[in-house]
Amino acid sequence: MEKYFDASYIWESIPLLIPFLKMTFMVAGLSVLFGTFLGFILTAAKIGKSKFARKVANGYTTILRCTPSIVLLFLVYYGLPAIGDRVGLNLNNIHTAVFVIITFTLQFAAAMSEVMRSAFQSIDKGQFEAAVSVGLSNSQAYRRIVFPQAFVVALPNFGNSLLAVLQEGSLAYTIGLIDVVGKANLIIAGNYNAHALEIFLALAIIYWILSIAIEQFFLKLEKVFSKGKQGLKTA
Amino acid sequence: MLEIRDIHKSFGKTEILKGVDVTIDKGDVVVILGPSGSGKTTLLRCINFLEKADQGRAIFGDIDVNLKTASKKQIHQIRQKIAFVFQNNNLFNNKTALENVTEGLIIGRKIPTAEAVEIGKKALDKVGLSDKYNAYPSELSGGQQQRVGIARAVALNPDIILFDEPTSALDPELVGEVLTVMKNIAKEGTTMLVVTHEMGFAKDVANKVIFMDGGVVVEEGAPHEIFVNPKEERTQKFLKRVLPEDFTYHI
Amino acid sequence: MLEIRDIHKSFGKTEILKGVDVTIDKGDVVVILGPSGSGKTTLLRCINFLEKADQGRAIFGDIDVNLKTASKKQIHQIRQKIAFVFQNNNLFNNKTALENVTEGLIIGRKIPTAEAVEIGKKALDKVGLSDKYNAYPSELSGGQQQRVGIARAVALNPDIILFDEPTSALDPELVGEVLTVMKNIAKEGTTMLVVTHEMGFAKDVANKVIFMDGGVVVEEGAPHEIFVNPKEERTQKFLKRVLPEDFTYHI
Amino acid sequence: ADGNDSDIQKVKIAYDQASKPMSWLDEKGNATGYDVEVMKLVDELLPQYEFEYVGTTSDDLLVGVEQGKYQVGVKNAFWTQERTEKFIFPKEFIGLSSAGLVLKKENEHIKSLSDFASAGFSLAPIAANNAQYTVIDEYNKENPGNKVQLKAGDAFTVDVVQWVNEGRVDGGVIIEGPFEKQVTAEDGPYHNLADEVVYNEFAVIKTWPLFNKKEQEFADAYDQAVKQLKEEKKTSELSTSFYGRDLFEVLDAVER
Amino acid sequence: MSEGLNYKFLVDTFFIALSGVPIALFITIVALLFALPLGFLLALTRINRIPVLHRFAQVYVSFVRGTPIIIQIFIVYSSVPLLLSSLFTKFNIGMNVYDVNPIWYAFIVFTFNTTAVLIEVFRSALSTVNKGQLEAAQSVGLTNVQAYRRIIIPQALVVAMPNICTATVNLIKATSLGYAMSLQEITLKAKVAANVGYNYVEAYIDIFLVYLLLCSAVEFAFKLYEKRLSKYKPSVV
Ligand SMILES: Nc1ncnc2c1ncn2[C@@H]1O[C@H](COP(=O)(O)OP(=O)(O)OP(=O)(O)O)[C@@H](O)[C@H]1O
Ligand SMILES: Nc1ncnc2c1ncn2[C@@H]1O[C@H](COP(=O)(O)OP(=O)(O)OP(=O)(O)O)[C@@H](O)[C@H]1O
Ligand SMILES: [Mg+2]
Ligand SMILES: [Mg+2]
Repeated sequence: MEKYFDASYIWESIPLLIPFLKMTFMVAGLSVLFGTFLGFILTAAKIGKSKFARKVANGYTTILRCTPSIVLLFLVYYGLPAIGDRVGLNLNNIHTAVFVIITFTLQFAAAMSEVMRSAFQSIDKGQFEAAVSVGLSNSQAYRRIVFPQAFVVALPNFGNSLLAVLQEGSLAYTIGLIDVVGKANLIIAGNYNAHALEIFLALAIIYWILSIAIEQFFLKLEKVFSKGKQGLKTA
Repeated sequence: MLEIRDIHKSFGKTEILKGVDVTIDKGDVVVILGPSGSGKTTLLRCINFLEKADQGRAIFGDIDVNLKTASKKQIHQIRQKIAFVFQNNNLFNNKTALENVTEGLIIGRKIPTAEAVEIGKKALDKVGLSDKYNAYPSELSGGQQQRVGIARAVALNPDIILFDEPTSALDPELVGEVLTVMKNIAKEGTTMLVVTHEMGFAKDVANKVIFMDGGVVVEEGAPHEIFVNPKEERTQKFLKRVLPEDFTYHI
Repeated sequence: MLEIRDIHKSFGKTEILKGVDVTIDKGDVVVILGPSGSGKTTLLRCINFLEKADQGRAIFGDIDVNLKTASKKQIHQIRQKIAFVFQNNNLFNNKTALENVTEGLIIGRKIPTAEAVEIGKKALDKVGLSDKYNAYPSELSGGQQQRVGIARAVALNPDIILFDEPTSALDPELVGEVLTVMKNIAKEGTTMLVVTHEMGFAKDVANKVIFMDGGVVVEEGAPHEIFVNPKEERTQKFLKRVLPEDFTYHI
Repeated sequence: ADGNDSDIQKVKIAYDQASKPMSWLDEKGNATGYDVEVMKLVDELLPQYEFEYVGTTSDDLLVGVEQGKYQVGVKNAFWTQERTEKFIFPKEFIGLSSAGLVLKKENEHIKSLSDFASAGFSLAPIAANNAQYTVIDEYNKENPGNKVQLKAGDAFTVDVVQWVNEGRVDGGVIIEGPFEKQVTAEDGPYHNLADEVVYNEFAVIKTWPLFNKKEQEFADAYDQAVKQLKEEKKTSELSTSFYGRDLFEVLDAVER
Repeated sequence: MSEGLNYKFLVDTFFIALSGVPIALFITIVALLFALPLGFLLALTRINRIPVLHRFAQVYVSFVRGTPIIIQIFIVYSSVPLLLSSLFTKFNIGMNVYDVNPIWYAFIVFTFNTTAVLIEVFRSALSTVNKGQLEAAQSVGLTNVQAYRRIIIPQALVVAMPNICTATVNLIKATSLGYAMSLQEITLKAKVAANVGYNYVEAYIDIFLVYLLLCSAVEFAFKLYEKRLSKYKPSVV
């Protein structure tokens, strides 16, 4: 074991890896941003009156849920330009990151639409009724009473999905986008594939710290926003 | 002041309201009694457009609306005149007691915040919650919550307040405090339409009792008429069941 | 038959039960009254070991256990003799009415299924639910649910049944049906310890009323003594508050 | 390229960014490696083209070149029949690769794939899109009676030298260059294993740049440039500097 | 792509990819088999705050959820054999660690991973079951174990079902990373087939289709089962 394992590789690689978190964050951040927006539209379709829109939104969710991210990434990365080709658009010069962001936006939106739908539906209908009964318009009632409460319910799941995107973003390396996982791969390649375990441990440490930080952040956020909500105790 | 005419409402294939008329004059306290499922809640909700009736008219001073086809504007107009106190109070969980009361004033009525806060505080004072302005619903007892719900309705200074079993979700001991608040409001001349099982309240405060069953008004009249001398067999049976045998028990 | 001696119980730093003694003889129907928070529920739960008391003894015929240090076996032994009817009935949601009743017999007592089913059906018949054997709790009305809860307790043929406000979660109309069932069971000679706010029940059925406040027994005696002539000021005040002003109202 | 008129054509050269020393993205973020450096020299000789180097994985490189995302890909690619259907192989190869087996010292006597196969040894998994996989696969097809146990796997989880030394597998296919830098070199990460594992070459193989099917013209231009570089011994210099050995010396013995 | 899709290859490879389904399912089932009870027990330790175990479960969940699964695969795949073999040498166990089929590593990784997910699923599901249910069971004379088995678990399971379904679907998808351990599953099979003629695009379409079919079938099965389990609930969505 000692022959192969050299902990110094862990500590030396961490500072090399950290700058590449920027790319990880950029991809995750934009995907979350756009994904939330698209997810919102899907949610609206799911709880709206149009049966057709609901079917489409549900179908979309099922398909995306059932597709491994790497497969989706390849379908987007090669599929979009191929489609573009047909209609005479050259999409080959678009930056790789765009395809990655599109992929994770599509995926995040599917997850988000479920998170938001269930959060929305967990808010008692009486809250809305009480709001309109004191003279608020429908949109005021949603904006001021229903959404703020649904937001708190959605927060923990939102946090989970965010962690998932951060991790899945690592697949972007397969199409040449270098984020923190990509950098780890390059370091390993730079060592001629030696000491990969140590580099991956370094990566695991970074991810772990990151996810704990995000978890804590979301707990805080939840606390701040859940004023007035009964502190639920777990059994 | 408010006249409801021939209101019909079905859920799916079952007709819940089969043509109900209600007339309420200014200052009236009308109590609606009736067995579970008779359509009392549905009636109240239709009046406030929380459910859309299938047929019926509401005449409210110079406003005369069709309950089925009312426009958004009409609905808004009517809702401005009517306040609703829910069985389980439905306080806004994300707002303090005071914010609960002022929300409708500031956002719905566009009253300046300072003024709204003053109105809100007065309303809370009236229901004995001067020390709970900043408490969230989860920090209040059931009785206190229901009192905030009443204050929220009162603060809107509506022409009429609808109460849907405002005490039935409360512990027996808390019922008293809410009933007392309601009595005080009634004494001030507020027009009220109250669904309740509290016979004491009906007797003491109401000037009219309506007994509903199976989606129609079976009998209506002054409380002593209904309680002491119900004409309809259904009313007699119901009262017998609701009033405990020992309602007359002396202490 | 059951004697509870000097029971103490604290939650955190607040002492909820400060030395309570209760004696129940065979066939007794004992009603416990008291304001909210006085420790009534806690007392019942300690007797059934749903909470562990900090101190106290339970003497049950020839069993004499320390409520704090009782062994698993002793707890099991006591629970076999005591049945509990919860305020919100706590029926097993995933079992039918009949399964709810037989669960304790078949699994807890190892009674053969056929026999248990027979006992269960009889118990359900007794509370007037012969037609609801296979209904799930969600398919039953509140009053029916509570009756299943009582049948579940009765079927165990316990030495004593503890009731914790069995009617307070019910609609006023449903209260009657449950009280009637309880009265019938009492008439059959079942020993009962009942926490309730139903004064009528206390007066008609109980042969002993205990008034608790602040974690101690303030006063106890026959119902007419307590209701008509309460000695302690606290008792008087409480009764005044709980009994509606118009408790004496004649119909 | 240093041309200055507007006819300059921009081309994208994809390279496998993680296969040092053939091609890789160095710590400073620059593309380098034998294949890349040759392409840089080619660029200098072709004023009408301007090269842009795009680092990626070999999965992406293959699909990307085929699709036209990239005009050329270099990844120490071997020639295979199937590949000629998807890519243009120019006339001139780009370099040479010594492919061999990594073995434990005690198995030094295994000199060829057939020795390896008859010994019944296990082989480290090879990524399915790696031409090494095809080479072994072809050997197996030609020698159905004496097959090497071939398993597809993923490059980045397989550290061949370590696996062999651990005993996880009996042998692995490796290119000489990486082995040199890993084990033989004084500062190699596995220099401590220098006495425990050996590298036995079983073939020197030509490596090729892969051109997109539409890039015949570009491929022809490349041919001319490379031919000149070979004549000038520039490729031999690069071979020595990246692989520690001028593989062009054994060119005559190369079969594929 | 320039020449359009190779439809023959598309069809042939579809069946090749399909032949990877059994192994993907096998791993999924084994992982679930271990992870379900393990996750449940660890969830109990968290709910009841059992001193050491509850901390352990917490750290465990945070690590597994916090790091990409491919890294976990790598760590297990490269370090477990090393640790084992040094243990074996130490205790003179004459067994070759490397004869072990990589599927065992897949079992380990995916069981670990799924357990962490299920701990959280069960924790939230159990907290939705009213405490009164346990008390009522105790009061009719059931032991704790009996109460859990007959009353609590059946109810918690219904609540947990949708999330278990999600976890299962994610698990199936994650087995596609098994290629890193040379597992002959769907993705690897399709990619090896693609390698022959470099038909990667077609292969990815096939992989997509196979997962889509497999996962929607699993989803459907779960929905059916959920319906059956929740027969006591007033309305099934
Ligand atoms: N949204 C709905 N969909 C279908 N049926 C409904 C709906 N709301 C009410 N009902 C049915 O309409 C009938 C009348 O209900 P309603 O709530 O008006 O009765 P109620 O007189 O208020 O009874 P309670 O005293 O129990 O509150 C009931 O049978 C109920 O099941
Ligand atoms: N698990 C607990 N933890 C902390 N405090 C508790 C707990 N259970 C009960 N209490 C407190 O103990 C006191 C007595 O509660 P208990 O439920 O016994 O009162 P009660 O007499 O049954 O009241 P009620 O009539 O409202 O049911 C209350 O102040 C309550 O807040
Ligand atoms: Mg109602
Ligand atoms: Mg209590």
